[in-house]
Amino acid sequence: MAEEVKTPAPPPPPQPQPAKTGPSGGPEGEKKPTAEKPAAAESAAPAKPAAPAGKSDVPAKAAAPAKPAVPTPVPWTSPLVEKYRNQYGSGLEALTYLGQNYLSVDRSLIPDILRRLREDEQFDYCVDVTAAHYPKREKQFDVIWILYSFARNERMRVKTQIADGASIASAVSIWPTANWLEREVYDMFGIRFDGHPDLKRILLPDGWKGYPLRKDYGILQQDTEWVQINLGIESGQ
Amino acid sequence: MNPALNSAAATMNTGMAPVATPWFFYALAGAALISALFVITRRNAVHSALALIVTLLSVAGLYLMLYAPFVAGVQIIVYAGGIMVLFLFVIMLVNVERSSKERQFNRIWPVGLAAACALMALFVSALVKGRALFPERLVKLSEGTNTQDIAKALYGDAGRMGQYTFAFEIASLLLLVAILGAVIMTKKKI
Amino acid sequence: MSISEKGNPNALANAVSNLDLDTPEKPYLDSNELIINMGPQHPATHGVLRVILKLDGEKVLGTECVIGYLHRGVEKIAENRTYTMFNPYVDRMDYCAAVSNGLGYCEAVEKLMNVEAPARAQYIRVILTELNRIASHQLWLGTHALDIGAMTPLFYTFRDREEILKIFERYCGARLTTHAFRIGGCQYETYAGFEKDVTNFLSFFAPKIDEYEALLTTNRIWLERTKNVGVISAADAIALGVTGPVLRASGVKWDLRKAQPYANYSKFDFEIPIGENGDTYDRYLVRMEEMRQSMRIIEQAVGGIPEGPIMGKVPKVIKPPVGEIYHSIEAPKGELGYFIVSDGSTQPYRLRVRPPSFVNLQALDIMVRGLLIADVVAVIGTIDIVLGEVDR
Amino acid sequence: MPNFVMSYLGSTVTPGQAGNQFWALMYVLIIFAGVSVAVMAMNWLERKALAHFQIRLGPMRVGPHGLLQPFADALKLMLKEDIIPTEADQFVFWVAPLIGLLASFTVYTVIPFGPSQAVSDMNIGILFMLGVSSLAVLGIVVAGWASNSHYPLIGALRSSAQMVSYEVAMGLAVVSAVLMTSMNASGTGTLSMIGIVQAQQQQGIWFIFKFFPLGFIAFAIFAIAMVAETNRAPFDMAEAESELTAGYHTEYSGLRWSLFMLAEYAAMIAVSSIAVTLWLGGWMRPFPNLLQAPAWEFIFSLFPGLTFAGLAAIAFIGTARMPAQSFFRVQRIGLAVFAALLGFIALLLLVIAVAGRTADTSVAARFREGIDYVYWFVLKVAVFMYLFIWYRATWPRYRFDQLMRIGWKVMLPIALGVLMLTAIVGVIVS
Repeated sequence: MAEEVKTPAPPPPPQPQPAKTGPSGGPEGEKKPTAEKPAAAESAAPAKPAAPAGKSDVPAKAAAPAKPAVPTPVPWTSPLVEKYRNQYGSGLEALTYLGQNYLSVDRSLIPDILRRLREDEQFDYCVDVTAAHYPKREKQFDVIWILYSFARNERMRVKTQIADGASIASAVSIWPTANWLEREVYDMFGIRFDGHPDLKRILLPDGWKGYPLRKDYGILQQDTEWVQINLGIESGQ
Repeated sequence: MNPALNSAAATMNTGMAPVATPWFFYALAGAALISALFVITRRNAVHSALALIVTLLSVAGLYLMLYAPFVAGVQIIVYAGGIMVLFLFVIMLVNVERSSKERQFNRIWPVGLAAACALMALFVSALVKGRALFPERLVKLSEGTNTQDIAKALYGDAGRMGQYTFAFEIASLLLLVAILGAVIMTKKKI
Repeated sequence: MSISEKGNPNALANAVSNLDLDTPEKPYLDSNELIINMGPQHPATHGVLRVILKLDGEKVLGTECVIGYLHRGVEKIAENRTYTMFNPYVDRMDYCAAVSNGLGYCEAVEKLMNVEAPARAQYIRVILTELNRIASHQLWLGTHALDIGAMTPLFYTFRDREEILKIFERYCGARLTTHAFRIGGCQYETYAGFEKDVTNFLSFFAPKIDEYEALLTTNRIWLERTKNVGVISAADAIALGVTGPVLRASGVKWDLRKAQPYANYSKFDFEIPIGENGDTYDRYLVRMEEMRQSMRIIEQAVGGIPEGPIMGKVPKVIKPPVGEIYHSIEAPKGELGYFIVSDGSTQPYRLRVRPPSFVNLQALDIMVRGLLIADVVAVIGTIDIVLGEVDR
Repeated sequence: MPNFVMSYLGSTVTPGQAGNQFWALMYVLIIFAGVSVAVMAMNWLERKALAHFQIRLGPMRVGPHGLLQPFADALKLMLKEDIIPTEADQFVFWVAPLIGLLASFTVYTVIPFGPSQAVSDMNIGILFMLGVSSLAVLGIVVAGWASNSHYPLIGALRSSAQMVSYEVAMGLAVVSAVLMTSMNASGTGTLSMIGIVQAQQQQGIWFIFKFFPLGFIAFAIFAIAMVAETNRAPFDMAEAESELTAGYHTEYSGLRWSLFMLAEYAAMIAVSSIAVTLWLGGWMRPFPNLLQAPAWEFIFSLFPGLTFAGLAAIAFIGTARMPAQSFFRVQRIGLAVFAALLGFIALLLLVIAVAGRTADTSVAARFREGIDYVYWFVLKVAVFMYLFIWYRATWPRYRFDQLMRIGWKVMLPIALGVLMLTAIVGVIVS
């Protein structure tokens, strides 16, 4: 059902095109953390002492006056990261940006890491599951879990990249709240979650064609066929 | 002053004004019969139930004509108001479409007809042969004390047991048992 | 699945067959289960929520929410608007608490750009946001009470909410979708007499809360209708990601204003009310107390507004550096988060809104199972959803 | 003809008992018109009173202070398209509102507005009232079923269960009042509505105060049950709009819908009349036994006129307080005319009260008496009607299971206990 992703290739009206030029910068921006990581490790000295201590935004504010300095992600060091790095090795990267920590994780490690974060590290509250689309990249999608731990009063994000058409393990068995959130990701991006109890569209009608939050889905694009059939509007708008 | 009206006003103080005209009787009896026929011929159960209500109300009217207002009132409150509501309560949940496709009468309807005819014959013969049992003309019963008369018959009067006290008590005991039984049957655990 | 599933009544049975309903014991009398379609046009669904109920008599065996009737693609719109242009759109999500939405968005972008609003702007933001929290709770109380059958509180709360809306109107010209804040501060200076209006409102409103409570808090029928109805345990609430008053009523003392202070909430002294049982009544009490606490915050803030500029040093063209940020605030309904990915251009590359109503609504199913239809109405009311935010 | 008309006016019994079919018909017409007007007035009053409870103004546009609103509503409802859903059972859908309407209007035949101000006095009056008013539920049940829709069906199920269960407690409360009628020398009671009021007169006490807490408890049970019986807040489960959109009449519109409303309000007045008759002394003025002197009689007979004079005064004040703008001119004139009308009625009543002061047998005296009876009866009923509005403004709605629990587990045992205690106390006392 999800495999007809490229359907809207001809119809996109001219308008979204300029918007699409934006995304060309996107992949860069996204690759930057990975590419710059070694560089950041040595260069981002001023922000570094604050980073491990600060999950709050106080250090970020302190850094604010330094106007020209564009903040860059710096490695995130903490016992938690050490533990996981020892275990999983190269499959994961821990970074801090503007005082917010995140783990970039290989897709294969996802179910394992999420479960361990929930069970061992008390990240018991799944704030959000979402995704972002980078059409120029080989692995087109970022899937992002935003987690929070009540016990540690700490937020973190887990990110992974997956290719179009690939599926990823569902987190519903770990956090029931992921149910609707994953459905929304599926609805908007067409990313399938394995093991989801009831993966179907949530905000859009069930027969809708296309996944609107993909970058190749123009802002004026609409499923005219669905509108014609179900709403009886001839023009399809 | 109109003397006729005065006399009418005078009679009403002493007894019951004659309302029991044959027309009322035929109208009520006809309504009862026709609606009773509807009860068994309608395919839709709710229509049957509504027809049954009309039957019951007509019969209540007949009771009134027989100077038995208490029985008429009880007929309305218990049968038309209470039991029929519960009937409808159940019937409403029945699948109307299915029931309307089912056969209206089952195969033994000739037997039923024969039984009905036999009963009819019995009534007619009783009416004809037992003519002597019936009074010559309408007896004027006191409508005003009807309720009290029933109370005396059921509960007795001035320390004496009434004619039907025992039967009445047995009947109420039976109903009590029925209520308890219904409670036990519907409750999963007590 | 057929194309015409949504909007087609015949799809009802189909949709319900997907409900995973655990009916442990067979019913004694084998009666047909009734499937009822509540909404999308139903007085108690607060908009266009559609709940498909599977009933045994009046007992709810399971529910399925069908949402999306108000979906406007806010996240897609954001990708095609500049940061400044998108600012008014956020007001249209939770239109009952537009100020909170604006605060969350502005703060998220500010954080992404690494700037901070000046102190005076922060104070104004806190005052308006807390006023909005009161207004949102008032709206909730009125409609919730109306759902349970009490007509009168609705009019009382609307009367008093009017005073708040008047302050908004005088401040920025709008009553509902205020668009009160700008990235980097506030656009408008407070009008002359703003402080006086706010303090007048505080003294006006304090006895009004008691009036609401006099109508409801100890009302026998209200107690019977709300106590032990729609119970959700703390563990369930956390597992389902429920936030806001619903979570606090289950006994979790967690409020983003305290846990991870934003704006300058750390400067104010206030309590986080929590409940014990996680039932509808506790949620009612928590929200009533929150209104009082909001008044405390406003009182402190309005007394201490510093002088100074109201806009921070923000460039004319807002162009955050490449990166991503998640920022969340305590909206009246729960945690409202914005996840923004910037590619260095003037438009967000990806903007995700984490709506509290959407996530909280997910808890409806476990809250109403085994209850009656009337309780479904009460529970929908007590979750306090705004469909504009659920569907975005 | 004048003779024919006049012959009855001096009579002291109901036209039904007198066998005077002309006057019986007249009474039926008067009551029908009166109840219809009362329902309209109740409609206006409810909207106004509710609005003032809720810091609103209520209807203000149609006529001065919205006085013509009920007429506008009635007109609108009559002109509205009468929609019958395709899937509905046409005949039953059509007949359902009539059942309720017939039932709630039929009970008025035995309601005693005065010792002779009733269509008829029946030996089984109260039984007849309970029986016929219990038929009203049939209309609701059948309407819910015939609509062929889920919400009406649930509304109908709720309402039938509710009305049948509350009838039980209601009936027991009524029986305990009927039992009190037999606490006299002869030891025989009565079911007749007029007889019940006369029994209170003879015993010199309203039954609400008899055997003090007992009469009051029975009355309270009836007062609660009658709210449930008429499907009014806080027991308006059958039409709970936030749960079932409109319950059993969801699919109804226009005239047919208005018949349901008419039936509901008529039923409210009817059950209030039962309560007044059984416990509050029916048509009797306050303290008929203590303040027996002719002077007192005269003073109390001034009350109807004074009430109308008061209403007229309120209307005049309202006229004076209207803003002096040309926009309000028509309204101002309308209200002034209304006030004048009220004032005229007040004058008429006062004249009758004065004229009928002395002569015992004159038609004027009979008239005065009749007006007194009807006035006090209506006043007592009006208190109940106000309570109905008050309940609606104040309380949330009960849940269905709670309602049934109260009906069966609280009200029924209490009603039974009160009945037994009344019997025991009655035997001990007499």
